[in-house]
Amino acid sequence: MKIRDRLREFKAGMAPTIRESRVMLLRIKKSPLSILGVSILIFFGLLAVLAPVLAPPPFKGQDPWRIPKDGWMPTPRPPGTAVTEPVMVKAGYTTHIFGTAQDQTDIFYGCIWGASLAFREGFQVVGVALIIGLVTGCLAGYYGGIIDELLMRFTDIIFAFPALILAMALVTALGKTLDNVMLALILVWWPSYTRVIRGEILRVKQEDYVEAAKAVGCSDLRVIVRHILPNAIYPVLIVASLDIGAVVLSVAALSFLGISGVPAGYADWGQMISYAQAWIAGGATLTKYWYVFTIPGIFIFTFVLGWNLLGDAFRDILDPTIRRR
Amino acid sequence: MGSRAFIIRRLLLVIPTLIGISLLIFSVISLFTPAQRAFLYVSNPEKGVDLPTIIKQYGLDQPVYVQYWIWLQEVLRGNLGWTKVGNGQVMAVLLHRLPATAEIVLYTAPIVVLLGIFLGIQSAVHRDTIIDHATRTVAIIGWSLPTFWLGLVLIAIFFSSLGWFPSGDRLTLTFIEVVRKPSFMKYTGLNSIDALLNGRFDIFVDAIRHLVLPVATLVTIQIALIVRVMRSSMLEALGKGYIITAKAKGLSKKEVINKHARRNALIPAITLAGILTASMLSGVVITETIFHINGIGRFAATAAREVDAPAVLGFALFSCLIFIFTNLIVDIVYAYIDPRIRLE
Amino acid sequence: MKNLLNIEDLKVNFYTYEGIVEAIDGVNLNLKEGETLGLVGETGCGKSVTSLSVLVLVPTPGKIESGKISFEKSEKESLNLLQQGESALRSIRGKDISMIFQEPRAYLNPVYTVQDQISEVLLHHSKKELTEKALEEIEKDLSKKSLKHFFYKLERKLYRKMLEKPNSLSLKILSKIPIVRRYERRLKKESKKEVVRILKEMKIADPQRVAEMYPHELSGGMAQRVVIAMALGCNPELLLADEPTTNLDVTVQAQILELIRELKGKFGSSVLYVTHDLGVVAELCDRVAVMYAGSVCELADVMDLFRRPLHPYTIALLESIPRPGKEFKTIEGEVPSLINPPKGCRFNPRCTKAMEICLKEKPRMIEVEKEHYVMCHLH
Amino acid sequence: MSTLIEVEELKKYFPITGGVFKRKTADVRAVDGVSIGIVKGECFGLVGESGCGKTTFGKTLIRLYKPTAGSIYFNIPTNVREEIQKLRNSSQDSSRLKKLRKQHDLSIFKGKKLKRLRRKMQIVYQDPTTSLNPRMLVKDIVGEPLKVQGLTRGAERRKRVLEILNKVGLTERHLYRYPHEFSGGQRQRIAIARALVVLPEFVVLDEPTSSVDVSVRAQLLNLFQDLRKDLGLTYMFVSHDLSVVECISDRVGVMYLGKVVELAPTMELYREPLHPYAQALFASIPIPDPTKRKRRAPLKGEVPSPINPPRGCRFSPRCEKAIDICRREEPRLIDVRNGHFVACHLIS
Repeated sequence: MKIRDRLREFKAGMAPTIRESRVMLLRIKKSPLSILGVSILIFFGLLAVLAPVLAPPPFKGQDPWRIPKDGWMPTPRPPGTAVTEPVMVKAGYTTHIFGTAQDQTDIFYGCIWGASLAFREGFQVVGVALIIGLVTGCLAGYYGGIIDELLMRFTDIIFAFPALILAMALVTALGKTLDNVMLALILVWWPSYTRVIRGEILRVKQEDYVEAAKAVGCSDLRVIVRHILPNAIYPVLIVASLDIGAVVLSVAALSFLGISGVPAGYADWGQMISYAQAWIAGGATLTKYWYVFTIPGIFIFTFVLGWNLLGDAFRDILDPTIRRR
Repeated sequence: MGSRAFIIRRLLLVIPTLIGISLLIFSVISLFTPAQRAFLYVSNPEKGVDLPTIIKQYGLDQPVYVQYWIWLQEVLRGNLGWTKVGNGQVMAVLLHRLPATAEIVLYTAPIVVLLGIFLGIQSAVHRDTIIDHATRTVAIIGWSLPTFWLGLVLIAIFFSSLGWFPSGDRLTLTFIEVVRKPSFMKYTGLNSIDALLNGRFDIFVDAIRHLVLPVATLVTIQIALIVRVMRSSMLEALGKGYIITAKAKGLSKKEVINKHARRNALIPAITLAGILTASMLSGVVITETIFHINGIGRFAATAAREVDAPAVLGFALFSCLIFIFTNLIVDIVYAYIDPRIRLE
Repeated sequence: MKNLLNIEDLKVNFYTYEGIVEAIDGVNLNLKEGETLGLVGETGCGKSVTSLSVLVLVPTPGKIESGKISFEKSEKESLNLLQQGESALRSIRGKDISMIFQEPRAYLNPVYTVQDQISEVLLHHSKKELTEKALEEIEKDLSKKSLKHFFYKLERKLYRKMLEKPNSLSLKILSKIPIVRRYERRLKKESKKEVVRILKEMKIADPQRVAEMYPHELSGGMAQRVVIAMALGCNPELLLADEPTTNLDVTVQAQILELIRELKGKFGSSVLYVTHDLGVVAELCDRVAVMYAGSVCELADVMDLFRRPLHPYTIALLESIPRPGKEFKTIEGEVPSLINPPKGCRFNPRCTKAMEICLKEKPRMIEVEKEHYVMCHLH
Repeated sequence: MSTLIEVEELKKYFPITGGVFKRKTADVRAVDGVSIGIVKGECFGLVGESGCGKTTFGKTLIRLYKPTAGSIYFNIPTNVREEIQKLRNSSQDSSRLKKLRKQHDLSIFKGKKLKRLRRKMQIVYQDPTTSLNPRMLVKDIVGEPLKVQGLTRGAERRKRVLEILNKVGLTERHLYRYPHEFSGGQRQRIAIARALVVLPEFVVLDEPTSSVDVSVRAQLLNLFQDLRKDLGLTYMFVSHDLSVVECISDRVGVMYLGKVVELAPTMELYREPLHPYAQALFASIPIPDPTKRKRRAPLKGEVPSPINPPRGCRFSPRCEKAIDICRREEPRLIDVRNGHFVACHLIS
């Protein structure tokens, strides 16, 4: 085939995809919550990508997630305080926009760099868990029998543990590092995907088009990849998008409990709030020191909210039974 | 399958699950250092910890399956090891601290379940109206909030700024003294209930005042899920044919919703209620830590920070058992509510 | 004969994501007392929506835009159903007009027994009759010597009150109190007797046992009998049957059709029978209304319609019935989308006799011959 | 007239699990010993009520299900068939029989052989909305059999796809569309194209017209007739719609509870059904002619469960003419009149 023909073929092949996406976009447009969700995530995506520009690390060659400190005073200072540390001034900082936390760590810097850390945590945990879940879910759902029974009993066992508690136990055993926290969360999380995918596959498997595919001689692999998965994957993706928020919350919770493995003074939203605890429990009113925990809290909250809104909106959009005005 | 066979099958399934859980916990154990592991078998370190003796006695130098067997026997005997953090036997410490946690769950669970079901139904019935949007927005916000942050914010507002509620502990100091006295009968270990039984209304009020913030925190976080499930199952039920039948019979909207839709929609919500107890234990860990309540959750959190293996594992095992037990009850209830399951 | 039901210019729209579906666009039809009117048409022509409109139960996102549905409730009383309040409608639904459906099992509530569901209608619409019967029973018990004499007297008092002031506050309160509530048992017992009696009328072999069953334990044919029992429980004037035999097997269908025919005679109800099966229409109905794309295009006596159809669509529909030895005659094209329906007569794109005016103007329903109405520019 | 498919004592049971350990407790005897032959080029109609096993039989025939017992021979030379028959009757030299069966009996085919078989036998499903993958383009749906079977590639494949689409009344502009963009009738045409693109010899039509409306149904039936002539196909038309079957089939079999109770040329069967069940079934069809309205006593009771079919003749509990032997002994399907088979004690 000539390249020109191929191009034409490609164009024709893309047309329906574009058509479908247009319908999707139209529906997204009609749901204000999903627009909000998408904008929040775009905002955080930009923060993560533009972090080196928005908050350039003052010390070259150092870990950029380590929050720069401005002096050694223990008490936090409110937003708008002038920067005194020469290295930071040199890097272009004039004021602490969000103030400083205890030990003079800059809150603004921590919040900005926290975004990329949150994305990393969410994507890594959910991504790996999703892959494991896909493979096991396909095996269990498509072949059934003893594999299915064993896998389901295993997921039962994992489900019997409250997620955070099992993750806690695993991190305690593995050692407190961020990688171990993520590993523990993956171990805790994948069975839920196995379950969802299995259920979806069991549903799709009964459809006539799957049998029709077998009737023309498709191999099992082809049946799964071409016929079952494309029709089974969407509910799983919705769950996954909701879970990215949940993962970030879990890591933050572990951070808060002091078992996250994130080094002290790191740009981790959960840890920033955790350290702020002392300034509230100590009897400080909301008007004093509010910035220490409120600002990182709002960052975590909005980030998670973004994913939840997205997942929720997609659930409505993709659900063909829900057709509304 | 008759309902009897269903329940027997459900009971029998508990056995492999329990074995699996023990295996899983044991494999987590083998991740620990030998010294940490040894503490799993200690029942009182004050008598002196002699590592070589323990290793010998509990076969820690033996093959894995022997170790597992010995460990399992110890667990079945109720010996979960010694905790440095709690300074006692894990089992004893857990039981001692359980009432504090139970008290939180006692007030949280009914509110979450009943309010969640109510809001879910309202949201579905008034679909796409302001009630629906408001409920869903509040639920999704609640779900996106970090538990610990919400707790801190509530403390900052209601304790630090307004001074309405205490920031932590279970009782005011003076009352703790009262409660400790032998004249104060401890029936349940739950302060609020014991206070009522002892006729001390002031202590009851105080205990409730201490519970408001932790319970509010947990409810806000947990309610979202049940609202969401109830809403969607209610919407599903409302779209079913039998709803049209009910309307065609001439029943009022209230009767249609309360009698025909709700009962069907409740079935998935009941399942969820069981699962919620499990996630509530996760929430309890954080809530207790924030509000300084000496329940099993805070104990576990401290233990995890201090790498106190027996305590963490004991707590994990404990919460597992609670989960299995509640789920079993839920399943049995379920088998009686849904006539279809009895015949499957 | 008198009209029992008269539908005039009914319009129903569905507001969907894709746009406004003009599902029903000017339906005109009348149903005479005591007759069976067949409403035939293909999928999506609006025949089910028409029958739901009669009960004013069009599901969301549908909305009745305009029109008039008048129902002769009694000799003197003629109601426009679309202008009735909710409570007035509720007293009509299930009592004067009731409905049976295509998937009987989906239209029965899975968590209640057959008896619960049938007695619900009875308790709702004929509580008075049941209370009277219960009172008779109490009197019978009173005449016998018994230790419970005192309780029976109390019961009698309560039931008399139920007859006189069924909505009094004290009764409402009593019916909420757990143990006191037991006095309602006798009422329930009466309703159960009634349920068994009705089930027997449906030719169910073992009505006692069936009354205790849950819907999922019933076969399709049995479930349909239960639904019919529920519909006929209060002797309605009008029975709306929305494809009640479509998913049943032919032999079961024959049983149900026979049952409907027989019960119609016994209960004296009129029937609006919605179906796509011309065979069933020919077997069962006195008159037929043919629907296409949201409006009735022809309405006539069943003999007339099959012998001399006038509307091009009816002609084509009758010709497309497979007959052995002949080639299948087809109607070219497909049923149009109702989001942007064709202008003028909605059948014009598929009509072989379409004229210019058909593209521009929607034809009106006219009486071409006596009792033979057609909506076509040709006539 | 030569036989294309010969089915012998075909059985398909589906296990039911239950009890505490989810052990197999019983079988649903969907197809329970069916022996028929299908003639090359004919349209064989199979009618019966839901749950009688007609769809299962069709799907087992083309090996979508693995038969529990029985043999299926597809287009084998006459001498081989005769040899098999002889060997079976003589009940000796079983190794030779085994070898022959392995070679020709497609009820025990596996792997590659089964895959090759898929080119010869195809199926069209009842409801095209569920039988077409909603996330595949028409081009891929129709092209897939060619791809999977490794028959053609590239431009050649496109040409074949277009050819077959034209045959079923679709055009090039439909290639790049998803199934949901079509109407019900057009979707069924896509499904037909998918089945026919590999140029099979035998097609099972599983209620292909029951999900479409009357006006579209006639279009599809005409299409089936044309395609049969054009491509020299053999059909098995499974349906519960007796009037459609009457118009399209050459011979018709009536199934009841997993068994064929009567089998005859269409005209003969519809004129004079012999089996009591067939009689009741045909009498139940509403005739679309109000002048022929008649009152009749419908068949009593309901179809018994295929898990535990009645002893003897399966129709005996509902049969008004049943005699003693009917309840004891299962009647065999016998040729009573030159190709008119009936399984009833009263007839034979």
